[in-house]
Amino acid sequence: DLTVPNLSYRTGPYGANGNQYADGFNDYFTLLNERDGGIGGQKILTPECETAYNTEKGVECYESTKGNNALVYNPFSTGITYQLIPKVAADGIPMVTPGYGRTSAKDGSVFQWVFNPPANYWDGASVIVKHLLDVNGGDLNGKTIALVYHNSAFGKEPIRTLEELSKKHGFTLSQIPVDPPGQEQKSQWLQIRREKPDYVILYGWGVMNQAAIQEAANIRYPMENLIGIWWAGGEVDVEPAGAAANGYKSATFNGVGMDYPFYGDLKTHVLDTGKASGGGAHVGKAMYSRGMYAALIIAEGIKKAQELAGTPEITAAQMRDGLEALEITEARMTELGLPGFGQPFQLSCQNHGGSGMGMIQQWDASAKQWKLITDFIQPDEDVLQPLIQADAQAFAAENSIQPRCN
Amino acid sequence: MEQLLYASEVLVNGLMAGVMYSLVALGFVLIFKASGVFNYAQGVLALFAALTLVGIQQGQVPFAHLINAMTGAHLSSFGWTVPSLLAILLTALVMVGLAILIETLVLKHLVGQEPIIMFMATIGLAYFLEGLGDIMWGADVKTLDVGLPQGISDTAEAWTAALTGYGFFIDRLDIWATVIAALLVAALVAFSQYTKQGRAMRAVADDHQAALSVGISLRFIWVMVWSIAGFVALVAGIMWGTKSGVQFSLSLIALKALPVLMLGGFTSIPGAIVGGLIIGVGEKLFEFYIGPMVGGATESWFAYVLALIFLVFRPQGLFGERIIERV
Amino acid sequence: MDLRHITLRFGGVTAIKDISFDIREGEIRAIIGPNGAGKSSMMNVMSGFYVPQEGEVWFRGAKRPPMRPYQVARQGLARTFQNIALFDGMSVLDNIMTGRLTMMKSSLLEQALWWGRAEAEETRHREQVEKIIDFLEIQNIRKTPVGRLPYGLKKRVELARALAAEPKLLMLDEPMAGMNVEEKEDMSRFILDVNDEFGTTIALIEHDMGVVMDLSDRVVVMDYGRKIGDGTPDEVRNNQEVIDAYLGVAHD
Amino acid sequence: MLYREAGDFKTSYRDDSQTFPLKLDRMGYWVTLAVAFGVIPFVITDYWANAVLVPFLIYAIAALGLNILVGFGGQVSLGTGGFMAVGAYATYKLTTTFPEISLLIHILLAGGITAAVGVFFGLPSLRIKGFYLAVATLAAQFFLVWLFNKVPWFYNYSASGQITAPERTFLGYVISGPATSAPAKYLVCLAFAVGLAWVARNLTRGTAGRKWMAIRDMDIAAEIIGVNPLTAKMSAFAVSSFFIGVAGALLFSIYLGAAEASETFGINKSFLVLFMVIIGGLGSIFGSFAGAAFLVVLPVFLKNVLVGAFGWPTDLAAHVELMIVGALIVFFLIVEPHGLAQLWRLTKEKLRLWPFPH
Amino acid sequence: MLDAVATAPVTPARAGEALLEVNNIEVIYNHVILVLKGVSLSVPKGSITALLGGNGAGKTTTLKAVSNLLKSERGEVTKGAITYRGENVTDLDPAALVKKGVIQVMEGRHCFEHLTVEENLLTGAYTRTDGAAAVRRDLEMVYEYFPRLKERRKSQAGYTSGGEQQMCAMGRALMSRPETILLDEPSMGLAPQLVEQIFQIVKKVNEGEGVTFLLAEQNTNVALRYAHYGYILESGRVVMDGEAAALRENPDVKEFYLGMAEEGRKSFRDVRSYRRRKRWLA
Ligand SMILES: Nc1ncnc2c1ncn2[C@@H]1O[C@H](COP(=O)(O)OP(=O)(O)OP(=O)(O)O)[C@@H](O)[C@H]1O
Ligand SMILES: Nc1ncnc2c1ncn2[C@@H]1O[C@H](COP(=O)(O)OP(=O)(O)OP(=O)(O)O)[C@@H](O)[C@H]1O
Ligand SMILES: [Mg+2]
Ligand SMILES: [Mg+2]
Repeated sequence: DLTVPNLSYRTGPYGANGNQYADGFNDYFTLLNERDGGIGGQKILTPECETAYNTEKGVECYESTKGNNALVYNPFSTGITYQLIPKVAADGIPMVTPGYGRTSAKDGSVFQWVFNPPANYWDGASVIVKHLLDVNGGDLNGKTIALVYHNSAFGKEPIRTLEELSKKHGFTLSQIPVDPPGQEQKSQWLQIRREKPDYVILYGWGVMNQAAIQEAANIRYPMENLIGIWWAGGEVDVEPAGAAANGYKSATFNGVGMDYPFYGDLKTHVLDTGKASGGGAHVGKAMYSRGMYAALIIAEGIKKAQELAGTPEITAAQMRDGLEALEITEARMTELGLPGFGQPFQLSCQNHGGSGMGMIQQWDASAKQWKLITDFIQPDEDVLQPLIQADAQAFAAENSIQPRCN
Repeated sequence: MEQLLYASEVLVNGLMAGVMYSLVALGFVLIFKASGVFNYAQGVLALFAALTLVGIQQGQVPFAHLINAMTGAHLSSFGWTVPSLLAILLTALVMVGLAILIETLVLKHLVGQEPIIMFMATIGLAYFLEGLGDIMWGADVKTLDVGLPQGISDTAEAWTAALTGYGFFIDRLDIWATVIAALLVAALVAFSQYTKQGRAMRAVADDHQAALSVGISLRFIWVMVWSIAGFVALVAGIMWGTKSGVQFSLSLIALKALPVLMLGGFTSIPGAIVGGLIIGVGEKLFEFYIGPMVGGATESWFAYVLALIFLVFRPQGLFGERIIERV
Repeated sequence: MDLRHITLRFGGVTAIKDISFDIREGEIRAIIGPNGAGKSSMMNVMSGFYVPQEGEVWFRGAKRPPMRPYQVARQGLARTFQNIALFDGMSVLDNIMTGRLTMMKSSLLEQALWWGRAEAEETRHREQVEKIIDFLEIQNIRKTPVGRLPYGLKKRVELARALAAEPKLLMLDEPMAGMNVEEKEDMSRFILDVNDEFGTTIALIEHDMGVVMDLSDRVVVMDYGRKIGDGTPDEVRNNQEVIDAYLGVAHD
Repeated sequence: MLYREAGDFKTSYRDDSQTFPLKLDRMGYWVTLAVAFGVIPFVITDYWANAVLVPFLIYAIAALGLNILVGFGGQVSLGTGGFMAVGAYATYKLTTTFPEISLLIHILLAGGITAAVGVFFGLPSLRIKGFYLAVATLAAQFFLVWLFNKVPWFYNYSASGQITAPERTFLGYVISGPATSAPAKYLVCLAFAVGLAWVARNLTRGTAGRKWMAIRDMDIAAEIIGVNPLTAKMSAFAVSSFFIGVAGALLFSIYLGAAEASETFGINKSFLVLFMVIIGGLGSIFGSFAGAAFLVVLPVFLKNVLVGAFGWPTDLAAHVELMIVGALIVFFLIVEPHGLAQLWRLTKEKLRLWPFPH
Repeated sequence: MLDAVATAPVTPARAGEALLEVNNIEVIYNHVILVLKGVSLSVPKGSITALLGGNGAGKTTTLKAVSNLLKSERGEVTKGAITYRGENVTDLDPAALVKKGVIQVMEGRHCFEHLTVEENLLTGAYTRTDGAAAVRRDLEMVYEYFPRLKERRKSQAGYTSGGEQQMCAMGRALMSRPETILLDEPSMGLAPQLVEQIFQIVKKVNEGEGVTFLLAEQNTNVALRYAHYGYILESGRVVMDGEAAALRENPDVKEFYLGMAEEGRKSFRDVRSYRRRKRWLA
């Protein structure tokens, strides 16, 4: 058997999101175990450990699970990721952080053990700006964009990128921090009401999203001009505002809804047999889908690693090699029953981050559904790549890491 | 001129935000007045009340998750919805029941202990209720709708626009909050100053032993006060829950209420309101004028610093009872 | 100590109205008066806790500038309190040791490392304190937390704490309240011994007329903030105003 | 009558004021130390170090510090998280600016810096008392965290605002950074904890401790008998913050290896440490350790039992865990409001009397 | 125990049936400190019974055991029973006991600091149900007893002098129109005139309204002058009891509690540390 610890959080301020994500993650592996007998004949175990989104508990979870031949980690928290980056390097266990964590970990030559496919925070920012360019016929000159962000490592991530992009495209960027937890955002939204920015980008998490969307509705800010990062794109974020949230947009790096053949299998093998994590209450929700997608990436990585190692019983080091050789194609996604659900990407020793593409989804309040309104959008690598490199170099210098891959 | 108008808009909204803080602060004041206990669990009480309200309203099966996990059943909902008013009443009853439980299981055994011990006990209680609320009603974000309107008030906007040329933003929910807060405060002040029970409540806060010795039943007073505090928590929970959904973070609004309390005085009901207004206005104006210079998000600490400065001049808060120092 | 024209007001209440009297080196000076007369307030003025609105306090021939109470204590004034003000969480020994705080000189760092002056000083003062403990006959409760002691013993510990400071002027606020005769006798003896052996000047507030008349050299009588009598016990005892305001008819 | 004091006579005041007046206690103490230094380092695993012992020792230091302030000085503070952050960021700035100087010295210096900050935020305590002060110290908590979040200089302008502990060695052993071995982490923390506990003990049995306790028990009377409230309170804040600063420094540099102000040093830290102090016993050094042990070990233990042994879903387990911890806190307060230390003391008193009931 | 008891004239109060009876109780604080070692007493209806004894003898503890206030001090009655009107009240909660008509005035003037004097008095009437008018009447009565309180009625009790607080506590107890008052050291810290006055009031209330008193006192002199019967407590045991008048004549009581030597009252100046052994400890 292979062990993929699931460092989840189902309690605390972000428990509502963590719940869905963890269920998706578990269910995907349950399906593989039930339907295919695991991967390469090996069952995948996903022992859960509650972190409550708390870094210290995260470390405790990591320490308590790593002894049991843990193959790979997905801590689902930027804070915990930062804690674990040095630790996984020391212990030689890979860590996969899809859509969160440290952006510059994309540079595999420095971050040997960390992977963040298929997209990272900076990709997200760039994809959103690209979308705005599209909406505006390719021109954002003279426009103003406000960034409302969670005043933490996560929320501050896109600032550098957006500053670069504003130089490039000639829009004005105004930064509006919100301290977590962020139930009370009156001043921020009054400021927006006065300044009337053309667009507002939301890098929020937890209750901050719900409050922001409600406040935006309160000041009658046009919902379609409010665009969140993918972590501000769950049902839980929009539902409290009810009909007022109609038209709100967010980025996403995976498909939404249940219109995929995959769910048929899930129903027969997992839901109907009563093996669903958390009773199957969240199947098809945005965060559930994302947890499932994270599991998919890891599962594919395992498969690849088994191929390379020539044995189904792989080690963590072999897992890393598998991830570095991972390639997920359009065809493979179709094969998995999830056509178009995720973007095709290929990792390498150098590139631990994939293609970084994202789509834009929009909330339909009457149908209570997210609708995809764009195809995958390619982020602006010209802007991002140098930034990533600079940050990775700095990290390498600080920690005397010798870049590899050459 | 425009700056000034903006500033007054911020000011008005600050006042309103302050009222929302006060709603939470009131619960603290009541319990402090009655027992000298700083009830850390007040925020969680608000969360618990709001969760229960939503649960009752939407006909959720309590402990569904636990039962499902233990027995493999698939319970979730009774399939009915209860009208808002009835649901609020039922929730109030639940809060009374909770008060009785808290009294018999916790407070009764801690008569005469130092305030800090009681404070700790309320923290333990907060933990317990947090876990209980989650187990009972689930950890999801829930939508709370009891029919309170939300969003910009057109009348206020039109009216201010006609007057000044700039339409102010005033949230309808805030207007409601103000009205409700005013009623609550009036009722509570009357209760604590002019009724026998109110007097007994203050007596208990001063000296448990002496109160016992004149035949005041601590148990009754505590049940009563915790019930009222539970009701106030329910009101606060409704307001804040309507604003941003019912979920764990609701309990953290307690942190916004603390500076209000400090400034107004732990023992003063009107203080909770005045403190709220000052804090609301202060932090919004500070964020408006100074925030941009220092990078914003000053609201997390400004209220505390403001209250601290006030306290240095009046150690018992604006309206708090004077701290009697004699030898 | 010389108090000149002291007036003290609290909001609307005038607790002390233009009172002057002096305390001579080495005497026992009693202050008596009905409840609420302002005796304790007077003592608070002397120890610097209340600052009078008017009037001057002279100590050992010099006018006392405005001072915080702890500075007053360092001048050699020590006192006990009407509503016992012991440190409940500490043992009797520690309570008495606090009386000597003003004489402790070792620095925080020395204490942290229990090094240099810290340890020697501790032992030296401990010896002094043990003498006082022996003197007041409280050896057996040395290590008991004072919170648990009965009232009378607390009073005695309080006296010990004040004595430990080796004061020049010792002020006692109702040292015998809540004691029975036997204990009052003990207490009287302690007060007299302190006065005799160390030559300590004593200011005494007490309601037990027997004690006051027997012990004190001179008596001040206060009534609602005013001074209505001042003189030897005998003079005071026979002062009609004092009898009307305070003593009432004697029963014993 | 196994445990007794009869026959254990003291012939000097010096003997009488030692830490463990009873011989049996003294022996227990030396045995504990011997095991802690001589046995555990050889058997410790990563899990035990990282999940239990290292956090226990670090929190014990913080609890000691807070106990000095709350338990001895009577000043309730909820700024612990913020002060720990000062210790952590000070260490980070010092060790990245002067990498050639030993990290251990930096940690002590960080304690000193925290002491200064603590004194500054302690000044209001001269006017403000009780719960007002407690809430007022939250100003320090929130302001400091905001500051470390907002001013890039503190985190050396890193993109995410995180600070990461660089690798540092002591006597050739790596003591900080990802490559640190479990025994090294443990020993560094143990040495600090034991040393600081000794200092705390010295301070609290001497003049400084008496001043603090006098202020705690009755501040007015203390002032009247000659305690200068300014120096007494400020020294309590300084010493307490020093301890807490060191704890923060260790938490960051030895234990976690990376930190972010609002995440790692949030208000929950302040509450957690206060719990430890109260559950352990106000005004007790042993209590600080007991409280820290209780609150570090209990959740880990519960989790292992509920999830590991009973196989409950983690979310249920987490919720039940919250309920159990909450209920236990209340339960302990009811059984013995003066904490685990008092419980221990009472047990000893009973043992002394044993087999007689009174 | 002493023949003085047997020969003393029986006062009317003594003849009344026992209202309150304490039977061989033992009290332990904090699970370890044994304070009362089998105390028994009986308080007849309509009497004034004094509980005398030195510091730490256990007077306060006895009173608290009766009024059930021990629990909040971590003390408990581990043996024996307390009956009131023949009913066992050992485990009643204090409020219920007040409803039965037993109220305690605590030692050390526990007033509600932040309430005004008048509010303090009104809390005394908390358990009463006979209407606001009656309460007002009694308030006036209390003010009549203690005119000083009337002057200070609007000030917070925390700012009144020691004596004023004692009056306030007494007045508060009277406000509940009790049947029995447990009075703990009412004379402590009061001016002689006031002590006399308070005891006068005790007497008046006792005779006029038939209220029963159990009072703990250090001031043996006054106590025995007003009380009908007395118990002397030492180290948690009753060492002597008897009619007040008889106790006053007992040579030991005279010496140790009244401060009289054979030749009359001694001056405090002349007492020396010589101590005669108490006969009952022999
Ligand atoms: N801090 C204060 N604030 C307001 N009033 C005060 C204060 N201290 C004392 N008083 C008032 O001043 C008057 C004198 O009080 P003080 O305590 O000096 O009386 P006393 O002579 O000591 O009486 P007793 O013998 O009863 O102790 C009292 O009426 C009291 O209420
Ligand atoms: N809460 C307590 N915890 C422990 N011991 C106590 C407590 N209260 C009283 N005691 C002890 O019980 C004994 C009797 O005390 P009590 O107060 O009943 O005496 P008392 O006769 O009223 O004395 P006093 O005249 O001084 O008031 C004393 O030795 C005291 O130390
Ligand atoms: Mg006085
Ligand atoms: Mg007593």
